[in-house]
Amino acid sequence: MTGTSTAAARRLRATKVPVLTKTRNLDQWICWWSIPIFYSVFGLVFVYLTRLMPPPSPGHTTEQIISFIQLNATHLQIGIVVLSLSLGLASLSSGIIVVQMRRMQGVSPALAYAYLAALAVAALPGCLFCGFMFALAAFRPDRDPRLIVLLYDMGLLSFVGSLGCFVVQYMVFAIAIFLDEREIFPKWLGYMSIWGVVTELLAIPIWIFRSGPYAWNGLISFYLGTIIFVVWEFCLVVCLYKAIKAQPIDESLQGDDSLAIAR
Amino acid sequence: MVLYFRSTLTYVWLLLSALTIFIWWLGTRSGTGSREINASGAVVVVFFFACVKARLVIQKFMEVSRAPTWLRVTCDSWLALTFGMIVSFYFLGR
Amino acid sequence: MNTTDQRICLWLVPAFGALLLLAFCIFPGFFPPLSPTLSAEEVAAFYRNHVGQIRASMIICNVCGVAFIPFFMVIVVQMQRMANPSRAFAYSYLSAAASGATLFALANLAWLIAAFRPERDPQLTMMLNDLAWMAFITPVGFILAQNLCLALGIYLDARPHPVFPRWVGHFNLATALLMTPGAFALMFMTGPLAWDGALAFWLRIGTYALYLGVMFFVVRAAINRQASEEGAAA
Amino acid sequence: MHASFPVEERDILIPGRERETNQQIPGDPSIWVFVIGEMVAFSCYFAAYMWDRGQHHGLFLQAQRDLSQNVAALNTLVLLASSLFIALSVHATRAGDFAIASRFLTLGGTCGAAFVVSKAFEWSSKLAQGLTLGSNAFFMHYYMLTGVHLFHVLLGLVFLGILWRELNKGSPPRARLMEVGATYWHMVDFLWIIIFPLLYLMR
Repeated sequence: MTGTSTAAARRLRATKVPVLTKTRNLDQWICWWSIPIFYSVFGLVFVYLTRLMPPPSPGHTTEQIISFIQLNATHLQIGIVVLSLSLGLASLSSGIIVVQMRRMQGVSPALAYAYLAALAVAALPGCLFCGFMFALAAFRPDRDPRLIVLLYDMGLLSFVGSLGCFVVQYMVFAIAIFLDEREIFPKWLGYMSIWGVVTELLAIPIWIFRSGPYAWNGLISFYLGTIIFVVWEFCLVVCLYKAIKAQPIDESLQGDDSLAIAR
Repeated sequence: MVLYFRSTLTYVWLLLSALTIFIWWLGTRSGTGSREINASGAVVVVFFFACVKARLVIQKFMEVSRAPTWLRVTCDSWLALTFGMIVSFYFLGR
Repeated sequence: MNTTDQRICLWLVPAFGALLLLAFCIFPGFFPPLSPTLSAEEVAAFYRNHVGQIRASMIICNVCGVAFIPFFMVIVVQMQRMANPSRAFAYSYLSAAASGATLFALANLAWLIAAFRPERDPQLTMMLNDLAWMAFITPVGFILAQNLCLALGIYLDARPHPVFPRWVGHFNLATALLMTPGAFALMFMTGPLAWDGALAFWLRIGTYALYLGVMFFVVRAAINRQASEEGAAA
Repeated sequence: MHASFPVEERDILIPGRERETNQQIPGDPSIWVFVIGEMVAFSCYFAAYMWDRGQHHGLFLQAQRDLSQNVAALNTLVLLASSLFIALSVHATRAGDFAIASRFLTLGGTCGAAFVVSKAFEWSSKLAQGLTLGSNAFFMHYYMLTGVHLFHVLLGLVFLGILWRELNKGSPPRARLMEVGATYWHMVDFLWIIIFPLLYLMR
């Protein structure tokens, strides 16, 4: 690795670098800032605008579901417009994590790609699908009540109950952190990612129960899972900050592909 | 290999196993059968000893007894809070 | 270079494959596969009567269904080692694998949503059931693209010792061909091309299971070769 | 967050060196972030269980009779024995007896595997009786608590496998890694120590 990469770095340093990239890791910092921005928008959409977090109860009667949709129709629509516009920001956060995972030593890019692919899967059934189901319901709230209930179920169950993609995401992230010989991320972040896997397992019963701690709005399946997710995401953002700060300047100038060839 | 068993760990393990058998005996005989043992009293005793067992594992097997104070305090407070939580929920929910 | 991570991803295949096989066997609608000709009431009754098994099976699929992604990414990494003109095929393979997994996740959600409220209007349960089966059986295009990219990559691999032997390329093309009939389940209610038919269901599922099994050993051999090549170079 | 002790020195094992000094974090601080987090998470499951128990008092008492207390007590003893073996394995590693450490590790792992097998039998017998996750509130908690715990046991077995490779790789193992693995394994043990009376014994 070292021979090729220092040669590549020297070559890159010799060539004229455009003005913008002279700022160290500017691209990564842009991506990094997208994470807090995205999650603020995400919180605004789901907590305030659409009122889907905390989720309305799976035990609601048809009348309650219809009144939830009818009373919130405008809120839902505005919220989902904002979500449609901003969900792409989530891709930026996976981009920067992939860059950092590829810096790891002793790990092939397979895990980074798996992370990328798992989140590409997750964006649809795990987030946007929910928004679209509620958009459909809010578009014609006077639809047949049975259809409104169906859309309500499809929306919330896909949102809380898409587990596999996140299991893969957490799992490959944890494996990568444990195998990394360079300590790009601290090991405790790897352990915390195992909690991530556990929270996904704790959401299994939402497919069965309509009340209690393991329903989709329950103490454990929803609240504990969400708290752990928020803590994990916060730690991830902090660790990313430190990782980018600690990244040597030569290395940051290397292209993604030259890094892989050097491997 | 046998030499290694001549360690405090073995005694700790013996104590843990004895306590397990004791709470199993107490737990399975309380609230049922002819020789009635007071169920709520038994629950308190069972959980007290369960927490004692957990503390033994933490202190001796996990070697927290030689760890910094903050870690010892954290583990002990968790045990105390868990015990308190379980017992108070038990009496509140009856 | 260390190949531990690739080996871990490789061994996820038998681990999660066993769980998925279990889920496949638990599902009451696979032996024989549920017929598309059932009436709405019959479909609703199927979900009412077998709700426990359907949930158990589909929850396992939900958790494990996407778990082959790390394995496909190992294939991507191996494709990157090929002496191809560029890495276009490897990245295309990555993208196709992600999209294919998304559709499987969608099919799974439809099954589970149908089982969530078995008392739902039978017409709606039937629609969810149709959605699930169609999303499960018909979108073979992504698998075709994956196999095609891999096969082409193998044929164009100019290395003196290719990453994958050439027969793997033929094997991938043959698998792709055998899975093609699945797409026609969109238009047939009965016969071998319907979603419960011999071609669209059994041939497709059987081929894919065999494909994963063979590729497990093929990829393992490729990782071993990588380890020895790079060990010798170092 | 990071350790105050010199990592390099502790990573290299000095035979015969016990960890006699006080005020050291067993293993490394990372694993304790995990353990403490798990403690908090499991407290939440316990609280949810106790809350539902208060709501459906009679149901819980009735449903609990379908469980086998004796098997669960035996499980506890098995897990305690495995903990002892793992603790002894760490001691043997510190003393430089890697072969013996590996043997203790195998014994501990065997006990852990026995626990998994017996849980599999317990679950399948309950499922055969028609008692599933969806049966009632008690069995929901029963399957979730034992299931999440079982997941930790399985993960622990993977961890023990990694330790076994570390001990048998030829060069001296990293004592710190052994301590981390042991800490994880004991955590699985003491969580079960609480779960056992909670599910099986509380009348």
